[in-house]
This record gives sequence, structure tokens and C-alpha cells, in this order.
Amino acid sequence: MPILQTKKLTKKFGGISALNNLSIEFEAGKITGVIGPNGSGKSTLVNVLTGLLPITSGRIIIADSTSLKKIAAHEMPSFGITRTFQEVRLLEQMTVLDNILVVITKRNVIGALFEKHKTHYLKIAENVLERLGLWAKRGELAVNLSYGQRKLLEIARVLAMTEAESTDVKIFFFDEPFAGLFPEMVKLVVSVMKDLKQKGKTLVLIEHNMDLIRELSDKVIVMDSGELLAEGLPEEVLSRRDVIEAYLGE
Amino acid sequence: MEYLIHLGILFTIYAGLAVSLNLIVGYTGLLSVTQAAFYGIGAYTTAILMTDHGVNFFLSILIGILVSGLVSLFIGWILSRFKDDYYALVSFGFNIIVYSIFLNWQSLTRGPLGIPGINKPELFGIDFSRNINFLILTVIIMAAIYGVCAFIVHSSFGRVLKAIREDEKAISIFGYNTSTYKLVIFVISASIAAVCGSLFASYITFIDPSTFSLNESIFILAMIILGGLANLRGSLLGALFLILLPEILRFVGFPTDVAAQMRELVYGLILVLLMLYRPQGILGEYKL
Amino acid sequence: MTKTNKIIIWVIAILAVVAIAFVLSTHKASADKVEIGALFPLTGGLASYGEPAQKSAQLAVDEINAAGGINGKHLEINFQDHKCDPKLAVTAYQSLHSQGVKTYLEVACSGAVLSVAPQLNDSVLLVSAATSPKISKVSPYVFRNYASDDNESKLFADQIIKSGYKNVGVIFEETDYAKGLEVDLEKYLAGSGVNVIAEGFTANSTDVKTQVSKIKSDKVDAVFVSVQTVTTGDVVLGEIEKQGYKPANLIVNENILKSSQLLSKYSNLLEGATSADYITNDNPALTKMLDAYKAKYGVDCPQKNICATVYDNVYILAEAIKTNGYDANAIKTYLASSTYNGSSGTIGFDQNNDRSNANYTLFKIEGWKVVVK
Amino acid sequence: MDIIPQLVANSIIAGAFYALIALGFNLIYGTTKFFNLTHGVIAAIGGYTVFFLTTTFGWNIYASAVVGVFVAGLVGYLLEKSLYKQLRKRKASQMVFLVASLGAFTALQAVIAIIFSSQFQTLSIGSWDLQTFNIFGGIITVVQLVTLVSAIVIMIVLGIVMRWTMFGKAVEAISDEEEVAKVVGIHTNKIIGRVFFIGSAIAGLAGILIGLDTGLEPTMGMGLLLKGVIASIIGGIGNVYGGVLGAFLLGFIENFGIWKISGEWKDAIAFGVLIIFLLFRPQGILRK
Repeated sequence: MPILQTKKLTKKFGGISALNNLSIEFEAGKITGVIGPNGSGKSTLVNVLTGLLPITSGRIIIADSTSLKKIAAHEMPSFGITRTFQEVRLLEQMTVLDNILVVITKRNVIGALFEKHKTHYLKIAENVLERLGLWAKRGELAVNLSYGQRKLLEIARVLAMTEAESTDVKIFFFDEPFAGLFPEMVKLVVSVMKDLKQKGKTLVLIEHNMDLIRELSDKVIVMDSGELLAEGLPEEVLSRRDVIEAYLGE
Repeated sequence: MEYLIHLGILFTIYAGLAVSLNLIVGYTGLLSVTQAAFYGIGAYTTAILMTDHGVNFFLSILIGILVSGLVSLFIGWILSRFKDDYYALVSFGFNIIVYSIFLNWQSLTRGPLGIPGINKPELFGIDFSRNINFLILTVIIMAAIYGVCAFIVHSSFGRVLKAIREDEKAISIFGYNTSTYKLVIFVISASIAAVCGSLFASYITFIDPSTFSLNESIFILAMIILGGLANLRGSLLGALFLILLPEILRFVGFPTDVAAQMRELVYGLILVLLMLYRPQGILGEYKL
Repeated sequence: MTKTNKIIIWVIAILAVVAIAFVLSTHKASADKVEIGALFPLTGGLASYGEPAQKSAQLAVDEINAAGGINGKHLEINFQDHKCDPKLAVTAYQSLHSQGVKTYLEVACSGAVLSVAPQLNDSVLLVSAATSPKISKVSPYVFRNYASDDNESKLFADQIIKSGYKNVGVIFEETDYAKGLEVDLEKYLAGSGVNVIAEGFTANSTDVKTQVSKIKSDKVDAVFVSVQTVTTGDVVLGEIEKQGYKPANLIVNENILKSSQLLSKYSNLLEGATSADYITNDNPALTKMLDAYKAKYGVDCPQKNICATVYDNVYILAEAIKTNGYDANAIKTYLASSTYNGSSGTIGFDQNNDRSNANYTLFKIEGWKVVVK
Repeated sequence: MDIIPQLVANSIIAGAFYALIALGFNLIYGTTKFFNLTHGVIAAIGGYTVFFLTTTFGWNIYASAVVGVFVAGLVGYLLEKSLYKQLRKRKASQMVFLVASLGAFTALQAVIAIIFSSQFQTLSIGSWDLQTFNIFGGIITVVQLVTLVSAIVIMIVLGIVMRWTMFGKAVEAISDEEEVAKVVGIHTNKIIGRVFFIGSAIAGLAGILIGLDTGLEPTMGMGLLLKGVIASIIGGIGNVYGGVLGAFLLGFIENFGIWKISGEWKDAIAFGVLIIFLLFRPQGILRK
């Protein structure tokens, strides 16, 4: 049973349709790679699925068959969805630690006001930041981190969502997580992703680096100008002529 | 000495207004220019209840909080749909609308004639007409208000407010209903402003609409920007500075007939220089 | 923002407070001079009142000092601006009071008087041109050298009823004095069968076109124009003239009557208009004062009633200090009992500490001259 | 109902004055994207320059009006070069611009009051003052007619300049995305400087015409500005034609509004309309 699927999902900006009657499925517990040339609608798909952009038409069906025409951003965790951002949207003038804590603590107003057990959250934050090698930088403002560290902090934030007891996150969208990372940082993120898969989580990976796609994804979806070009196992899909052409833009 | 006590009372009242406005502008990043409206609602509630219905001062504070809370619920709900300079402009608008209501609802607020003869609080027989006692009362209440604000700011709730300031859309994806948070902090800030209004009305014993005009909101805003956004102690410093500045200028020997205008000139220039060289304010970290 | 910077800033702030305290303590009223505190609206909405008041007060002080001061002591006047803002008025009062000043003047802002009054316990406040009825008997230390606007509107009400007007249009400014007249007028006309159509405009507004058009189209028998300052008087009368509207009967409040500028500019519109005032024009002392004002400042006093009463108030205080010394209680009893002949006529105070015999008399404007009706 | 024609005339006249303010404001907002509060006091500077020239030097009104418009434009230009350009260099946020413009507004207003005193001054065009025209029952004076004509003429001229000239295209480029415009090689600071000059000159003209219609006062700036801003938003912020449309719409709503309810609610009506527009059509009638 697919954990998340779209039915004839369309997204129009003025005249241009960035997504055109897209019906795709994401398998539970698997890593699905999403590839396609720039402007093929990959980021728009993620933004629509995570409530950042409103849906023009079509539906999104969550695992327990609740089908939705409209998704509000703050309902994401209740559907078990979280994501990283291609252009790295961190809380700039807040410390690294606060960037993580804000994702762990209670969501409702009363809870947030009268929250006790601070040390419990600190422990979680420490584990997550330790895992990404950022614990030493916890007092630093996010704006002062290097590009690579900022990318790692986004990963840490998503990882922290799994620890927070007020949310139960199952689906992770990674929007070009490896762009601009040093090799050892790439290895670190790859191992985090594999751990998540181990824990039965579902990952959707948007990436241009074909080696990483081959290494990580169980299934690959290829998009071109807002439509589904091909889907299937990585080896099959990546060797198809039309996929290569779409990429090379003949 | 009486003069310093008087300045002390004014400083404490404005410190409360500044700290409460900082919750919205400094921590949540929303430029609200309506604080004087809620300040006025608190003052008028106390004035009307005490002069017409002989209600006890402290009870009138509670009712003032209630009225200001309800009004801010409505205004906050509309305001939460706007961002940045549109938010500021709509809040401009609400301040003027509330001011017009104070000015024209003749039967309730007596309009421009104002309400004189607001008497002092009674508590355990303390004579509050002596300013030193009133100063102690305001300091106690303001300490409580500062405590509440500090509690909010250092709780997870405060951290979420800062997150809203930094990137509201991003934080909402992680499960926060940001418009509820914005509304809650707006109502809390308005209620605190109402308390300051009640204290002001009882101390000055006369209020009229001119005290709660747009200029007053801008004056409070200048305080927190000067003192430092997202820094409670900064707001206290901002309040102290803008209350003391005209007093210091009072002793500077400007030629008498232009002295008053010279002070306005200096006040305007200070704002300009601050924005050029210290936009985050004296103690603040968050750049507007 | 290092820790040390923060400490430096807090130290500076504390030093500022200490500095003010220090300046205050050394500035005690020294023996060889007598000081009057003047709490005036020198900026903001009512600056057009504050300025002539300041000039007239300074004129009186200079004259007194030229004539040897008070018992040989130099008379000084310390002007403090409060913009008609109650909290600034109290602040100005407290700053002067802590320097030992015991006698004060105030002009035009009822709000400022009503907020300073409860603070007075050892100083006297002499007020002019603040007409809120609430000032009567507000404090034993407050004396008002001006009539309460109560009897000005009573006079107009009687005149309206007597002339048998059925409906009266009122154009009023949203301020304590101008709106006060309108509210009192409606109070006195209640039950007299006269229908009042009131059109207000916000203080200092420059666009009263539709208010005038509404009154013009209502075909009222008489129009009452109640403005706070010469400024808005000019705006309203100008608009009436622009719309080619010549009301059958025009009643104007005292601010218009006392402004030579408006009388000359709108002479044909104001021809035959009714107004009320209590300062009689044919008083040699008044003309002497106005000439001295023109000689000193090169410009006419724009508000005769302000200039006359403030000028007299300085002389009254000087007289009181001369005979009773610089003690508020002595001055208080002296003022309550004595009278003074000044440029605005004979000044005495009734049991409400309002100016006695300050009842308004009706005036008719004829040929730019003002004639008792 | 013979009041209708006069009401229509009043609305058109009020609309014409708001239009002149909105035209200048919209032009400047289009390129700088912040609510420039000094725009109000620049209108006053225009009026007072003419007052100064006619009284002290006895110039005739028309020559001094030309100089007055130029001086207002110059003050706007100097403000841009000395203050706003520095703020742009420091990448200041809109709120910093807003507070800095507030400081400059307060300082300039105080300077006018020091030089010209707070007394009410009127400008006159001699014999034409009371000359009036009767258009279908509505009475309009010469000055009001001149205001109407100049508002429409300036709108058309600006519309043409924006559409057909190189300068107009550069301004459009900047208002869309200043960074992109810089990359393409448009000398943004020079263009913004000229835009400030033109916008401020138009505001100066508005100040002069208001001086002729009703009169001059140092504190006339803020009231004028707020109505100009509302007109720009209702009509479509940043759009030349939108500003004028919004101005006349505001004129009609205000004057017909207070026809039914009494006059003192005029400001509240203006802001009520603003908030309704912002709620349902924030981009204004004519989208940019």
C-alpha cells in the first residue's frame, strides 16, 4: 500500500502548469529518488506536498486513505511529513541549539508556555547535533555557520522531528540535500538516511547526483516539464534513451 | 524629590508599555503601531468605571484587561493576515479608528472634554495620593509584568515567537499554527498595555483622547527600537532614555521661544542617527 | 555587544538621573529673584495660542522689571511646553516645583489644568482661556481669569430661542472648548423645540467642505460656528464664503470675534453676525497693552483675549507676591479677596475661583467694529 | 436634493488633493518599497517656500510657486542622497527606513515651526482668490480647478514617461527587482535620486495648492500623508494611475460617508475603507 500518492495533481502559475495531472506513489519504508532537469517541477512537487504552495487541482492521498484537496503547512507533522529546503531556510538570528529545540518542544500554545522537563529536550538535541557533528557549534547563530554546516543543520532538524514525542514523522522529503557538501559530509548524510530507512521511514530524495541516486534509491521517478516521464528501478530507468535525452535536452 | 518620583512613575508605566510592545515587534517581528489604542482602552475603562460607577481600582484593572483582550482578539485576528509594511499600515489604521471612537463616543467617553477627577486606588488604607506610595504600587505591578514577559520569552513559547520572526513559513511546516501564536501574543501584549493605561489614568486623574493618539504609539515604538529589539532590559533602557531626554533638554539653555521646537528637532535627529548607525538599538541583537 | 558596553550604558543612564537630581538641588530659588512658572502649549495643536501667550507674559515681565521688579527683586518667568498633554503638564510642573517655583500660569488647555490641579499643595496656578466647567472649584490653589464657556452658550441659547429660530446648524471643532460650547448649547436648547443639526470636524482639519455643504442644504435659520483657534476659524469661514453661502443669521464664538485678522478678512460674511464676549473693547489699558505688544514684537496680537488675560495674570501674581511675599497660602487668600484693574477689565474671583462678573454680553459685528447688542 | 452636485464637487476637489500626494508617494514607493513619511512634510516645505518668497521678497505667486516646487524636489533629493542611500547601502529593512523617515519628518517639521512659527499662514493669488465656477450646481474655486487639472495632467505625463521613455523603463526595472536592475547596468542610485526629485516636486506642488486653498501650518504634513497613502493602497500601490483612482474614490467615500453620518467620523471612515480593501483586495484596484 503506498504511504503517499497523488491523483491528477496539477499546479498552475498564471498560464504555465508546473505540475500537470501527476499521479505518482511513494512506497512505505523505501527511498524514492526523484530526478529530472531543472524546471521539471521537482521542487514544486515537494512544495505542494508539504503545504508550502496551494494545490490548483487533483488530490493527495495519505496512507490511511484520507484524501485531501488542500493541505495547511502546520498540519504536516500530523500527516507524518517533514522536509528540508533546497535554499536552506534556517532560523538565522537564533542559535543552532534553538533551531533544534524549537522542533522538539510542544506545539500547542499552553504546552509551549508551561513546558517542564527542559533537560529531556536538551538530551535529544545533544544526540541529534552530536550525530551531525554540530554540537560544538550549538551556541553559534545559524547565520554564522558555513554553507555545509547549514545544510547539516537542516538534516539535524529533520532528524530531531523523529525524536520529538509530540509528533510521529514517517515521510521525509530531502530537496537536494547533498548540493555543496564536502565528501565526508556526504557520507554522514548518507548514513543518516540509511538509519532512517532502517527504522522503516519513507524517504523522498530529490537529487542531481546520479551516483547517490543509484546508491540510495529503491525506486526512481523521472519528471519532465511537470509530467511523469518514467518510474521504476534505478538501473532500468537511468539507462532509458528518453530519460537521458530529457536530461541532455536534445 | 517629588519630580524624580513623578519621573519614576512615568518611567515605570512606559517601561510596561515598551516591554509589552517588544513582545510583538522585537520577538515576533510584527511592526504593530496600535499599542496606544489598548493603552487608551485600559485608561478609559478605569476612568469610566471609577468616576461613574465607583468601582474599586483593582477591579477596574481586571475589567480593563478583559475589554482590551476582547478588542485585541478582533484586531489581532484581522492583523494576522498581513505582513511587514502592510501590517504596520493596518495597525496605523486601527489606532486612528480607536482614537476616533474615544473622540466621538460622546455619551461614554465625553469625547474631547475628557474625564477628570479619576480618584486614586484604595488598598488597606494606604494614601495613594502621595506620589511615593503610587510609585511603589506601579513598581510592584511593573515587576510582575516584567516577570510575565520574561517567563514568556524564556519559555518554548518565546522560542517559537522568534522562529516566527525569522521564517514563519518554515516553522509552520514543522507543526506550529503560527497565526494562533501571533494572536495569543497580541492579546497578552494588549492586556498588559491596558494595565498600564489604568495606572496612568489613576495617577494623572484626567484623561482625554489626545494622550492615546498615533504619536503615542510611535513614541513607544521608538523606545523599543532605541533600547534594542528582542531584549527586555533594552526596552527598559529605551523607556528610561526617552523619558529622561526631554528632561535633560529642559535644562539645556535653548533660547526660550524656540526651546520646545528644538527638542522636537533633537528627538527627530536622534531617531535618524540611530537608524543609520545602530538599527538594532543599544542593547538589542535582532536587526529590525 | 560586549558585557562591558552594556555596563557602560547602564552607568550612563544612572548618571543622567543623578545629574538631573543634582541640577535640581542646586537650582533652589535663590533669594534675589522671584520666579513664575509658565506651563504653555508652545508646540503641537494649540501652539497658535501658546505663542501669543508667551509674548504677552514676557512683555508684562519686562515692564515690571523695568519698573524696579518686585520689592527690588528681579522677576523671572520660566516657560515650559506641554503641548496640552496632561502627563507633560504634570512633568513640567514637577520639574519647576522641585526648583522651588511656587506661582504658575497656564493658558488654553483645560486638560493640563485638570491634571496639574490635584498635585498643587503649596503653589498657586492662575489660568486663562481654559474654559472647561470642570475647572470651577477643582482646587483651592487654582484661579481662573476667564469665563466658563457655560454662560457663553447659555447666552447664545437664549438668543436663539428669543429670535424664534426653528432649526440651527452648528459647525464645531472636536476640541474641549469648541465642542464644549456645542454640547452646552444643545443642553440649553433641549426641550425648547429648536432642532440642532451639528456637524463636527477633527481638530486642525483643513477640509470642512461637506460639513458646510450639509448645513447649507439643510436651509437652517441660523448657523453657529464654534472653533478652537484662528486657524480653523479661517478654514470654516473661508469654506462658507467659497460655497457662496450667506447664512441668514450667523453666530460665531469668541475666538472669531477676538481675531482682528478674521474680522477684516471676512468682513462682509461676518457683517451683522452675533457673538459674545466679556472683555469690553473700549478699555484704554487694553489698547495700551496691544500697542506695547505691537511695538515690541512688530506684529499684532492674533488673539486679543489671550494676550489681555495672560498679561493681566502676570501683573496679578506680581501684585500678590509684592503684598504677601512668595507664599502660596498667603497669595491664595489675597487672590480670593482682592480685585485688580487690568487690560481685560476689573478682575476678581468668586467662590468657585472663577473670574467674577465675567458674564458674557452679546455683541453684534457691524462694519468691522464690534457693537454691544 | 440640491446638495448632491456640491457633494460631488467636494469629493472631486478632495480627490484632486489626495491624488497629487498619492502620485508622488506612489512613484517613490514604486522604486524604494517603503512608506516614506517625510513625503508629508515635503509638501509643507513647498508651501512655506512660496510663503517665504511672496512675503519676504514680494515675488509674484507664479514665480515663487515654480521655485517652491523646485525646492521641495531638491529637499526630497537631498534626503535620498544623505539618508536613504546610506540605509540602502547598509541593507536596512523596511522598518528601519520607516522609523528613519519618521525621525526626518519630526525634525523637518520642527525646523519649519522654528523659522515660520506655528501660526497659520495663508497664500493668496490676489483677485482670483474668490473667483468661483458653478458646474452643475457644485461650486469650485480657481485654485481647486487648478489642482484638479494639474492632478490629471501630471498623471498623464507620468503615465507617458513611465511607458515610453528610457527613464520610465529603468524605473519599472528597479521597482520590479532592484538587484536585477543593478546587474543589467542601470545606475539605480541615480535613477532613484531623480525619482525622489520628481515625487517630492509633485508633493511640493500639492503643498502650495493646499496653502492657496486653505492655508499652511507646520503640522499639516502627517494628515495629508496618511490620506495619500490610503489612496495609493486602495488604487494600487506603486501604480501611477492606481494612486489617482484611489484618491478620487477616497474623496467620494469620505464625503458621501459623512453626508449620512456626522462629520467627525471622516478619518475613521477613511481607515475603515483602507482595512476593508486590505482584507479583500490588498493589491488595490489596478494591480501593478
